[in-house]
Amino acid sequence: MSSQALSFFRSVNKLNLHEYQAKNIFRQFGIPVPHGLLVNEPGRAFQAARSIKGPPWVVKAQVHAGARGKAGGVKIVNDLDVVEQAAQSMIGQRIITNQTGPAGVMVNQVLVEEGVEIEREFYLSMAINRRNARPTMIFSPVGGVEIEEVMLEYPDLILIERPDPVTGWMPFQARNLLYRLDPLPSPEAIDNITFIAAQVFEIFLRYDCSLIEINPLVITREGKVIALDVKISIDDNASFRQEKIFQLDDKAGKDPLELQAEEYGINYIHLDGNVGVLVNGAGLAMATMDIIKQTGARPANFLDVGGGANEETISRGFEIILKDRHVKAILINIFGGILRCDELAKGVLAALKRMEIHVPLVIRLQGTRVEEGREILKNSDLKFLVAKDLAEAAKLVAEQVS
Amino acid sequence: MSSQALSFFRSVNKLNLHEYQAKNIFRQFGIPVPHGLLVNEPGRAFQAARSIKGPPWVVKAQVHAGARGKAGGVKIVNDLDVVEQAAQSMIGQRIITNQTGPAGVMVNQVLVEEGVEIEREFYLSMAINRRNARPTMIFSPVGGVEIEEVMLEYPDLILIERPDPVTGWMPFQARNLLYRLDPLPSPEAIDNITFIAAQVFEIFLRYDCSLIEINPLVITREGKVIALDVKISIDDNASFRQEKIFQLDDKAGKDPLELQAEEYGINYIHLDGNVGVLVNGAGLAMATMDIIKQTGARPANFLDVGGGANEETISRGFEIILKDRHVKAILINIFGGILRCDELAKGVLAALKRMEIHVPLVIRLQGTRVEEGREILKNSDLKFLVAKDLAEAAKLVAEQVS
Amino acid sequence: MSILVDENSRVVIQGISGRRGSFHTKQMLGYNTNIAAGVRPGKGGQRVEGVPVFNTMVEAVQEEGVNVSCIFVPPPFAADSIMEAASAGVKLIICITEGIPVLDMVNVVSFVRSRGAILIGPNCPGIISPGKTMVGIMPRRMHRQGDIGVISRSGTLTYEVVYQLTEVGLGQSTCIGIGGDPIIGISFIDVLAMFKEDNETRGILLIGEIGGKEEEYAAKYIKEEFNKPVLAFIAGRTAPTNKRMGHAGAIISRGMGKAEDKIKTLQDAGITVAQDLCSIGKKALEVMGHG
Amino acid sequence: MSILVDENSRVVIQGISGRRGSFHTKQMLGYNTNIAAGVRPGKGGQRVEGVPVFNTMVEAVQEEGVNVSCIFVPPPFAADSIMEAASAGVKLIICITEGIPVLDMVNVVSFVRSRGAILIGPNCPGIISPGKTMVGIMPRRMHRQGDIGVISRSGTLTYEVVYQLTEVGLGQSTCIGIGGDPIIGISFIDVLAMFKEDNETRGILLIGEIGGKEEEYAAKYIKEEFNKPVLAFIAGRTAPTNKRMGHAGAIISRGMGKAEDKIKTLQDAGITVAQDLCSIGKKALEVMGHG
Repeated sequence: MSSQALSFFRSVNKLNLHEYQAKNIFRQFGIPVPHGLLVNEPGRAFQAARSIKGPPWVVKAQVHAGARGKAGGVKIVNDLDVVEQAAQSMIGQRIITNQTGPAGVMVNQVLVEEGVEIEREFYLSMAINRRNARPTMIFSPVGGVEIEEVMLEYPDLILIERPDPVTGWMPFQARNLLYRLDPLPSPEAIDNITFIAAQVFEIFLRYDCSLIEINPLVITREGKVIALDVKISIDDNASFRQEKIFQLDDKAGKDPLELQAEEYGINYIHLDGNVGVLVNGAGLAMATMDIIKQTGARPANFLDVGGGANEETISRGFEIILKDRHVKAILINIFGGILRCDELAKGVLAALKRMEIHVPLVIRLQGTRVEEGREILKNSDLKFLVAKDLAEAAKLVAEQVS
Repeated sequence: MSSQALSFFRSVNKLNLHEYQAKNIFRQFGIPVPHGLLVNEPGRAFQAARSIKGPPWVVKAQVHAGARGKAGGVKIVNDLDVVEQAAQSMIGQRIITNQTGPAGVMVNQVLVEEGVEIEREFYLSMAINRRNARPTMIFSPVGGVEIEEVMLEYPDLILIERPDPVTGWMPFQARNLLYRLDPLPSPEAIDNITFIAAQVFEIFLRYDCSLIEINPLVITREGKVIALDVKISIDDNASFRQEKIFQLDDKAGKDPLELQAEEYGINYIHLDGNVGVLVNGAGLAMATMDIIKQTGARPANFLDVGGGANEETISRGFEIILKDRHVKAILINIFGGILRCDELAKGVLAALKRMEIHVPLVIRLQGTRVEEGREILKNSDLKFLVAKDLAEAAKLVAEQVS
Repeated sequence: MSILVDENSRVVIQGISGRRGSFHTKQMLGYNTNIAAGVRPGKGGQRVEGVPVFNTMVEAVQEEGVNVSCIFVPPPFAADSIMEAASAGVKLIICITEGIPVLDMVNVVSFVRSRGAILIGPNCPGIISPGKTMVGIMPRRMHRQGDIGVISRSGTLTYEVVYQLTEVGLGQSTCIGIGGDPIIGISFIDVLAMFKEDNETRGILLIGEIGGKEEEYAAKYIKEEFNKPVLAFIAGRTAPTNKRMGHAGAIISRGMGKAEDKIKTLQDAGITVAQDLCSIGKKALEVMGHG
Repeated sequence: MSILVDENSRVVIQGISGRRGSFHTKQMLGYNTNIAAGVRPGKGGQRVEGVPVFNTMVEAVQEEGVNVSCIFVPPPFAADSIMEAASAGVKLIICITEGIPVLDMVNVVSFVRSRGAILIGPNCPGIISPGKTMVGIMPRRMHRQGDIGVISRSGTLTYEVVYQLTEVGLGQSTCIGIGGDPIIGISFIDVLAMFKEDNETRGILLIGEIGGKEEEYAAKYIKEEFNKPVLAFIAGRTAPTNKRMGHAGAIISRGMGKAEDKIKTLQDAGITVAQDLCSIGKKALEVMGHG
């Protein structure tokens, strides 16, 4: 056990569950969470609240956005008649936080929960430590605030225990975390949190989680231990063996272009720039975005057509980029490796013939059989600019949008 | 992977499941076993067989006795009308094998199963290797015979794989076992056995097994893989967390005196000798039995009243020993350690006062406060012989029964 | 000298507030064992038999610098306690508890080794270096300081043997019960190797029983690498097959683990095996001499 | 010299009969890589591109003495294949497969280490020692034998860099893609330590990207223990937070793993960081000299 800051908190690729979904899983594993009901129409919020202990009630927007509380996504209501109004203020609205991007995310559902009188708040999470290649439990006596702030300001209040690779999480590890609290919670509370820590590890393994976070984990005035807010992220790579949980994936809150790309199996991320980017390879795609930025333009997306790029994937990449009406020019940057430039050039041409491209297009080819590839491009009657190298490509595309 | 003989096959203390119980667990874990029905009256065997594919049918006595086949405990029946007769020949009868002791074990139930046409037979088991402190899978291309014989005569045909402590059983380990077969089974059969091996490991962990044995594991004429005979033993020490499976414990086949002792929480094993033995400590109890044998008498039991022996446990020990009508004399051998001899002497006297002991009794005390203990015994008006040391105790008790 | 424990052992009792824990704490204190701390989650700050109690092993190590642990925690929690001790940096762990599930011990043995700690037991009477310290549940009065090492899988049977040793004037350097379970932390060979290096141990009494192959491994080791006189005794020549004789590890299974096989292997390795427990003290005198 | 692989590497391809496996086997054979065997359960006895196929790694090791494995097995079975290779005694395992679950890799990394093997990847382009051998999916024609070592978390980005290196006349000793996943077998530091000992490597190109702290650890190591010139490049200065940029490991999460932080840490350690990918070849020439 040691207290380290900042070096362990790596999320990996992930499916984010909604709070209510995460809490359902917690219930199945016997971890107490507040009573609550999911509501997707403001008109049903009153009924929901009436069947739940209160006042107060808490209305919580079910969106993937950290710090939603500060953006109006969490409301505490003391009057039954105001519950609907609180739900109304969220459902159908966009919530914008520092984690959502400027467009924010649409709220389609709210969770109406019993309010809980909090005596003490803790933080408890499990994530993968990249460097140690091991799951790691983080516990802090400071709960209810963003853990990054605690890490920066009170690194001594970040306590760590790692389950042993052979034996997994052991109860003594929870005791090591909990018996450092001052004052000590009641024996029952310690037992309950010990149980919760063990169950968090079980859920982590069972569902291929990349993150489980309880913040805050509270002891109520009555002495009960409750997971008040819960986040669960699932490792995308495990989708082949976690089919059931991936059915929980809520498409509604996602960017429509990214959803489309997901369907096509293309790595696409929507950004707020004006130059569309189509690249083979993730590292090169990032580097290409960086180059565009350096020229004074802004990348409109990340798009990796992958190592096996062909006419089909390139067409689909174009299709998605072109649906973004902020795109004023497109840069294709292809480095021919195993996949040769001549093949790629043919793929690009075939794709262009099928599509109507209404913005300037700059193509840069390099690598295996680049001469043959350029020849093929040159001989086509389609309109685009061919750059001789990366620097020229960047310059050309910047000119198109300036 | 290596082939070793004789050094790994240690069972530990255990609850033995009946074949039909073990097969039910296999079914739950997706391992194919023959269709079968449990019958406890011969009259129901016909009905059972009629609802199962056949001929042939197999009628199998559900008793804990290795080599029951040789003792008439397994019958293959080709005629539906003979099934009842086969069941009749078992139910209510005692089966005596080299593993049951001379009294044999009573058959209360038989399993009526579909007969299977066997193409190939294998052996597959998982047990704890004491020396490595790890579960170990044993596989042999020779199935359907006693594995001890294979170990002695064809040690090269015993293949071993041990699951890694961190990762558990991996599919490649099953491939390492199976791709050494000559001729190779079909790809489907290999896949099926690979699956079965993984499930055996799962069951082993899930139910705190000390042994899972499939013998034989067969490939049928139609190419199906089936666990034809299955043994499962459960670690007694895990009973506190395996309550459900311990409810399967079939008391009916057990020695009534041992059952009584089990209820009292006394370690008692019924033997066929004439000198009852009551000792504190298992090692000393075994050594005391050995001494009795050396004097020419025969121990009637193993009985360890334990480190915390008191009047209560000593009384109950007497009670059980005296129920064995072959007992012609009793030797009490108590070594006072933490528990002092004077306390033990008082306990023995109190117990004797409550019981009617109709056979000669020899008491040997040694250890802490032995003088005080002997004094207490001497001053009582009860009838028994006090030996001054182990040698005299053995001599005295032998005289009583010669 | 002695092995594993001596006057410098600072002992912590895990499960100190239980019935057995507190009773044996008192016994050990009576032997002048240096019991520096006890651990029982939730009882931190209390005292048992005058010994300060902590909530965790980490605290006991930090506050009292304990370096030997003795465990009386019930079976469902014992594996956790052993790992807690190893994890807190204790390098010698003596687990008295009987009845720990075998699969727990599979994990424990791997865990303890990875932490560089030594585990004695479980299901053992502990260890005594007469005149110096006793960690476990051994009776206090029958041992006598001397130069015979005793290793055993058993409890009262060992007391019987030690009693006879003391009677014939053979004192003991260290007596260790390695435990009656099928999976235990320290083996006959491990202990023999330590006795080999211990200048004050002149000869060994090895007390085995049916089940497993520990005695056979020991026989090979003694023949090939051990240089001090050894007297062995094996209990269970009359034990039936397939029956657990009290100890979880004492079972003849599939024809293996029989007393006669062990005795023969030991004798084939040139080791004297006492046939008669009644006179094992005298036999030891024959094998070891008066010293 | 070169690190990890050379003319003596006897390579086995796990998953040789799959589409990617057989294609890249052909490519590697075209580079004169010594591909001694392939493995695909159920296809033992067949040949792929002339290479004999075995059912298990044990057989491939026994029959062909392979010492390097290259894995093209799909994600659900890849962890099993890596462990099979390590278990069969192969000491260098290069896993090309992308998409292995992180919890599988947690087990794999522990397993591989316990067997004393080195794992490169997963989700990596492999390794090439130009002129000697290539194990992976790197394009054949752009590399040139020389004395610059290249370490990267990326694929095509590395090809771009290598292309420019070759263009300016800087050949390569060994180029390694360590993989774009959050949990990988071999780290920047591991590879740097090998390059440090390699006499024929004069300088290093280190190509990082957003996510994790690999580059920060490398910066510390280079500052404290590395004695050859290093040019670094970090991709992803324009990457948004909380979005996975293609590679599973390329994600800025909770404000950590940003390109600017990595660049600053590298620069603070005295390492030159190329700002402009377009002219990274020339920059390398500046940092390394013509050699």
